[in-house]
Amino acid sequence: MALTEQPVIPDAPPAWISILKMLWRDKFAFCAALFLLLMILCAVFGPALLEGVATKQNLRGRNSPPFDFSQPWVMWLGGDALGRPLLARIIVAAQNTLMVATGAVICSMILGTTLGLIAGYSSKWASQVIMRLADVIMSFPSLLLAVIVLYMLAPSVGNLIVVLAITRIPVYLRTSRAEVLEVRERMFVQAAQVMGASTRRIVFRHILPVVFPTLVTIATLDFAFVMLAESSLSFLGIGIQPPEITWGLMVSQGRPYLTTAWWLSFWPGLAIILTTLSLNLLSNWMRTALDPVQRWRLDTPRKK
Amino acid sequence: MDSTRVGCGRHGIGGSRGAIAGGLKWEETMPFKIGRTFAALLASTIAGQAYAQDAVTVVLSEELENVEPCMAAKSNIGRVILQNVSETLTELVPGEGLQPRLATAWEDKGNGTWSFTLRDGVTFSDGSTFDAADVVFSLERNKSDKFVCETGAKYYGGMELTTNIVDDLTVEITSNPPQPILPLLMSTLAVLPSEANADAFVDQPVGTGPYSFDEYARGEYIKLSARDDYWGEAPTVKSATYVFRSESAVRAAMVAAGEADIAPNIALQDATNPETDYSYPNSETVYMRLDLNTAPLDDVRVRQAMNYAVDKEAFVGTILADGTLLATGMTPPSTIGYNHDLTPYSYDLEKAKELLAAAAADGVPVDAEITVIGRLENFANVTETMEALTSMWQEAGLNIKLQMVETAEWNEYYSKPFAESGGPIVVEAMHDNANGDPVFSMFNKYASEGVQSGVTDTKLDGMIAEATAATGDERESLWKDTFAYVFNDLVADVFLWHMVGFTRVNERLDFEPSIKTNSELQLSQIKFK
Amino acid sequence: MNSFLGKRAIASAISLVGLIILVFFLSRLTGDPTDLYLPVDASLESRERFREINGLNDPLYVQFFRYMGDLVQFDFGMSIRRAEPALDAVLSAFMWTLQLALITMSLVTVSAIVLGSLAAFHVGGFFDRIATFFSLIGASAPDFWVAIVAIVVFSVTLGWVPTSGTGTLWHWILPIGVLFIRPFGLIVQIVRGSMITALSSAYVKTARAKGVKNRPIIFVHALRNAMLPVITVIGDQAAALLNGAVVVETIFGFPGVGKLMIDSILQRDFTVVLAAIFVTAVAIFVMNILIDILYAVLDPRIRY
Amino acid sequence: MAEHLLEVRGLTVDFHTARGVVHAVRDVSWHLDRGECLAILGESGSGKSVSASAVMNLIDCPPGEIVSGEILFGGQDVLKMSDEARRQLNGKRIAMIFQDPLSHLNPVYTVGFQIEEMLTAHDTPKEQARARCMELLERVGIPDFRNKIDSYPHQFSGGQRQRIMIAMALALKPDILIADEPTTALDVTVQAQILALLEELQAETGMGLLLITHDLGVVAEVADRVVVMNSGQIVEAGSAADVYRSPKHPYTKKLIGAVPGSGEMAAPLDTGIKPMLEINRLTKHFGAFVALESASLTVLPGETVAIVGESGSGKSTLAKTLLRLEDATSGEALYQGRDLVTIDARELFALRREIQMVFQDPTQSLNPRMSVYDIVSEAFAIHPEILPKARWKDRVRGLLEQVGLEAGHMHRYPHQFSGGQRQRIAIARALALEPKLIVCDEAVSALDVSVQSQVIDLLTKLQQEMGLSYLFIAHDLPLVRDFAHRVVVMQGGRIVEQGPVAEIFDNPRKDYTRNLMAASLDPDPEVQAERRRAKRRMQEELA
Repeated sequence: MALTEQPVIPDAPPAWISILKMLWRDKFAFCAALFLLLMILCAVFGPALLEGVATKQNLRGRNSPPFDFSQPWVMWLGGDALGRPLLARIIVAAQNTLMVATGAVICSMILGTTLGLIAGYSSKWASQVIMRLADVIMSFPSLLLAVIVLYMLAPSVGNLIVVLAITRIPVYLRTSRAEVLEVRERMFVQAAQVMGASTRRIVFRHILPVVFPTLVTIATLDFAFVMLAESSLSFLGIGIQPPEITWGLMVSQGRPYLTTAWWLSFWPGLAIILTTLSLNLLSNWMRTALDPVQRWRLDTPRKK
Repeated sequence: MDSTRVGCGRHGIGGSRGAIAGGLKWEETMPFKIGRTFAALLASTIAGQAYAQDAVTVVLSEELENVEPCMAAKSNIGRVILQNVSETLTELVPGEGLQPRLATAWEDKGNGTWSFTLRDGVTFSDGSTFDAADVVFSLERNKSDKFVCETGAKYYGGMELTTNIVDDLTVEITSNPPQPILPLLMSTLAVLPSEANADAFVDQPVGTGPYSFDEYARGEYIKLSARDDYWGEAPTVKSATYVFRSESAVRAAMVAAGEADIAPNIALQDATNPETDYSYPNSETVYMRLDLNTAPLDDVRVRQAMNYAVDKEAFVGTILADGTLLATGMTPPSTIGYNHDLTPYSYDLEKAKELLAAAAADGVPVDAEITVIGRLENFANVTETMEALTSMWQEAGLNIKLQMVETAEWNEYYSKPFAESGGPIVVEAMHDNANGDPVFSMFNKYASEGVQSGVTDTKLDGMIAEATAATGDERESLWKDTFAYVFNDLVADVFLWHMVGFTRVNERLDFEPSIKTNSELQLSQIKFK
Repeated sequence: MNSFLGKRAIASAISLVGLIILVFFLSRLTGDPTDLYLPVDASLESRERFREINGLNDPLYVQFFRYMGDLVQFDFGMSIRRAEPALDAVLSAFMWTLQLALITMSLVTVSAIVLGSLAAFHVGGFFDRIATFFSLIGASAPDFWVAIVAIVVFSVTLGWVPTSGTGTLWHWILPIGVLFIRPFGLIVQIVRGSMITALSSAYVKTARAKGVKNRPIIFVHALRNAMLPVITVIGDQAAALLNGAVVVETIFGFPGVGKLMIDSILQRDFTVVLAAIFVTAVAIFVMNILIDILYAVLDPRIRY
Repeated sequence: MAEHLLEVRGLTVDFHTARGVVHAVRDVSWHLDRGECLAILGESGSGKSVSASAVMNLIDCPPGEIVSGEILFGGQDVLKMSDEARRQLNGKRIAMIFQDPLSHLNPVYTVGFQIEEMLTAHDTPKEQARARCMELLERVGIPDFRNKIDSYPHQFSGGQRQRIMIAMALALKPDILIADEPTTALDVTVQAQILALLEELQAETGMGLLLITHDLGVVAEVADRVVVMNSGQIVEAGSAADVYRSPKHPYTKKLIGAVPGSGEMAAPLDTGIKPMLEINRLTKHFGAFVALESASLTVLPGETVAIVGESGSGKSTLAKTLLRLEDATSGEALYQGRDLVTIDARELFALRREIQMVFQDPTQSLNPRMSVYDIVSEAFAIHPEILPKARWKDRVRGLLEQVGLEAGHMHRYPHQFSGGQRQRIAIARALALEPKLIVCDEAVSALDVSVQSQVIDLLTKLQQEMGLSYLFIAHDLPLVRDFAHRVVVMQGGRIVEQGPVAEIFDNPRKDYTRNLMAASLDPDPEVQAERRRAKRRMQEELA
């Protein structure tokens, strides 16, 4: 009854349960999440368990075809050009691959968001400097950056993260700045100002939490992008170098054999595709789940 | 026009643009039904390109940075220019030795002076006549200080050449110190007309060869066409187009699809069709250069162990092509002085371990980290090769770290002054000597002063100097001794393989690639079936 | 409007100068080109002479001021590798890339908008799921891998199109097709998201109350409103193409600026690298300004 | 039984929401005849718009679903028609206008295009459409319509935009016009004009008018019959006068009782007290635009000063300048002797405790990502001298109880509360700082009538308990009449008149104030009818 005011809506179940429920509603996203979980497990435990197997070469048994189930299970996806088991290598490579992508995404997100918040909520002058910086980074070819960093330092996972992180900064910078410009005009920010809240408090307590979901959505997409960028660098020969392995490097190394031994680049390629696809699906789901206007699509059983 | 044989006629990048352009004809010959309307739409804009019977297309792995004849010692430039556009005085023919080309005869006058008799009635493609002045001009131009010429640097460094024009068709060349293989060196000198720009690279080379240089559309193609007024036999191939694709799979596919006729340098795994794919020793030798001045590589037992630990046989027929030879020296077997008595180190892991243990017992730091520098894209499968080698050495108990680097960085390690790294360094390298004489290799690789030498050994310096100055059988036996000394006594390197190259040739051509295909590709030798 | 353009031009010029300075010094950190140009056997004297001829012996700041002095007169210097003016080399390559990018982005824009709009209109339906899934797969695959598979399938096996190169329009099909996939997948998603918002807006409700047919509701009422975020992404993707169709250009032997750039970077042909970055950066800045103008054209509320 | 123009029978619509299925309307029946005006009256969430949306085929499926019922138009059940057939009805036979015309007009097309589209979508040739569009714009009273036809919606004022919506809706002379809250968010004077226009046009065309509103005044002004809805059900129906005079259902009774403007007016406070706030010639310019010009007023301790005026009159600018959300161009605002306009940041920070603000829309003024506890206790985090951290929880609990919320709900988030409850949270937040003066910027405007009165009661109670002063910014005159001690009337950035509430309401001296009074609607249909007769007489006399 409106006159007595509507009763308070009951407490929602704990956040993680409702998230799981929403995830279950979107079967694509659910499978994607499962797959990603599996990949994370591979990344965490793979190298410790399979490092030795994955580097054991057998030149005379190179390029052995997949689906030969008489072999040990690590050979079920076939062997690579040095006769090393592909399945084991994919599992081991998950660590580097995910580490590069996660590292790059997190670094660029933190740096870009910080710069974006400053640009959006400080003097015009600082904002101009930061935006020009973003322009410069954006038009700075990532290839050159890769060559510079990898020439001066070694082509290690850490340095690759640096290269990829720098190139992705502008994405977060521009997004967070645009969002800040919008959010800072909202009334709850004014309300905080009226209470005497400091700039730092307003930025970190009021603006950042509102901007954050958008950034996380972008980060998910970017994760996929960074993985592909990493593989492109490997293709051009300026990415990570053996004996380190990533999926991108495996695809790149298997590429000469596409016509004769397709499995060399197919399986790691599939791993990349499935992972990025999962991330994209999850990001789509998140966009819906985080949007109060669209969320009902995940809350209710589908009618048709 | 012959579209049936090649299968896919309309894509041909054959030299002459077909006279019958226009949509109707094009649509009729279109063998596949991919949307007639689309075809009709495109038809008006596509110039009908068709195979000309006497035109060939060659697909190269890298673009030419320039088309300067004096840079023709670089294999990618030489393959297009040498003996097609620009000719040399002499020519080294595989299996036949040094043959006349622009010079018909040569004679040693003693004291380092050689007299060359030039061919009469030769004209350049710009119409001017070839004479002794052109030879002198070309030689002088190579030493210009306005630009740096590869030929000059590669073959004439360290000696002074003076010339004397006897008459229009006779020229004397004197070298100081005397150079017994001067006629062989002349097989690398591309002759330009004396009217050419003496101070800068030419972008429209003019030569005496059977083809004139028509056009270089950067990034797209180079076109050559046969000259009517060539002094020699008129070639069968009337025109040639060179295109550039960096992917071996694409190059192979182009020949398979009929878009190209010759694809030199395809990778082992792309050479799947015995009908079209020719393998041949390509004069490249792969070796690991050891740094003899840094522990533990300064101990001969460690170097021997590194040799014993590598199962070289295992690579052949797997990562590397069948027919790849195990190497015992820096130059391919066709070179004079090649020492056939040397046998490659066998694969003996136990022996390697023993040698290391013995060295360790004497206080050699065998467990120091050794950095192996590999050069990316050096040859097909180089990365796999390096990975495999690394793990073999690791198995022997050496502490090896592999680092694959791009060419610019690799150079820092390979050529003096060597990059400071603190630790022992092993550099993977591939050396090409198709010129038949070890002199082109030995000084730089082994003399104390050599730019890529990891060795400082006075005895070896003396042997190299002696062999360089000798002639005939003496030269051959001196080189033989030198090879043996490097291989057995010094164990200066880990010699790996003399490589095999693959070239895919369209079945319509009557052409067999040879050891020289790597650095030159004479269109006039190509015939049609 | 004019003052806006002026401000943007000045900001772009500042970024450009910053970019040139940064690239100039950073690229010199990647080593000396001498060894790359001279044969491995070249003597120390000839190396010295090469450095002398190309001005590599001067202190870096002298080289820099000399370069900037020339640049003011629009002289980008000579390419060491190609023995021609660096700007000529870049411009001819850039024209190829520009055409490639223009054609690809036009196709992407039209098809992604149609598909994304229809998916948004049938949101949650079968068509939407299929369109989303496949566009995401497209956006998830490493492009060099797709390129080689495409050559193997469409050129070698089926013989429909030429493998690579330039010449006829047929030669453009594969490179464009491969370049098409990733931006298409991404933009379909953006269009879809943006259109879902637009289609649930109040003015679309008005249009439905007016009895406007579905097609004009989607493509007249909702689309124009949904275009702003889409244009931003299209701009980003076009910039990415201008800057880095490297992989596709390399595989298909397409003489574009991306391939020129990577070759020049690996060959340390600094003048060409700088000229290439200059030209692409100018192109990107011009495009960004055009996009801002397009905003104003599409949305009359935006005035500068 | 005679056939009605439009009849809704037993309509039930379910909505699928985040928290399960909600019955938006249950078993709703009403009818509309030619030439009459039916009003559907209800508060937010009552489901008053749902049946109209069902008529127009505007219910998205999902989330909405028509479970049962029929909608008869000209004897035919439209729910059984094809989509195409229903599309042809829309606009041509049944047209609709909405609240908030700015968002309901497509921002990127000219109004001309949008009006013409109504015609072309129903097969009128383009040339004729343009001419008819001109006619319509002229008819609804758009000045300079020949040029304005190619302007965009944002280039018009709110009232003009609603006129454009009306022009569009009437383009094809429909049989029925559905007006969904057509005058909400418009100034009272503009509201009167729009309602008059609707009445005129109805008389002209003889169409049936279905008016959906929450405003009893609007019902009194235009409706012949009224249907009262609550929680998705019709609780009462009848002629407008009967329902107002003798409401049967308790809900209707409460609704009518909650309408402000009939209570006793407050007596002015003793003027001998020293004012706590003294504003002198406060001025704010935005470039060339004069938002506030030379405003002077005082506030006594424990006093409620209302600032009224139409949109753009500068009342919000006054509040923002006072709270230093905007910097004043000139003038002073002395709070207990200290000038708020010029004090430095440190002093301002201290003064923040004394002057607080409650904003118009609690949905926007509460950070959606903070819990109620976080929102309220933030005051202590910013001003740690108020309270040690250990006692925050107790204090938040106390504050929530003080504003009539359950203390146990402090860990919930704003979206879990209703609009009125959210405004209570905002008030609790303001109280946390223990202020002396609270600026209420349209603090109850967005709330339903019944909720409005509760919040006002709360504010009154707090004033009595704590001796608070209010600067109460509002556009709703009856509300002000019941609540304020003194009233300040603003127009175009200037104060035109101020004085004790009784003086202003009983004896306005300025035309502007009088017009404002005249335009505000009385909930009693008979009073409104009388006023209209009086107005007509005046016009006749003038003519």
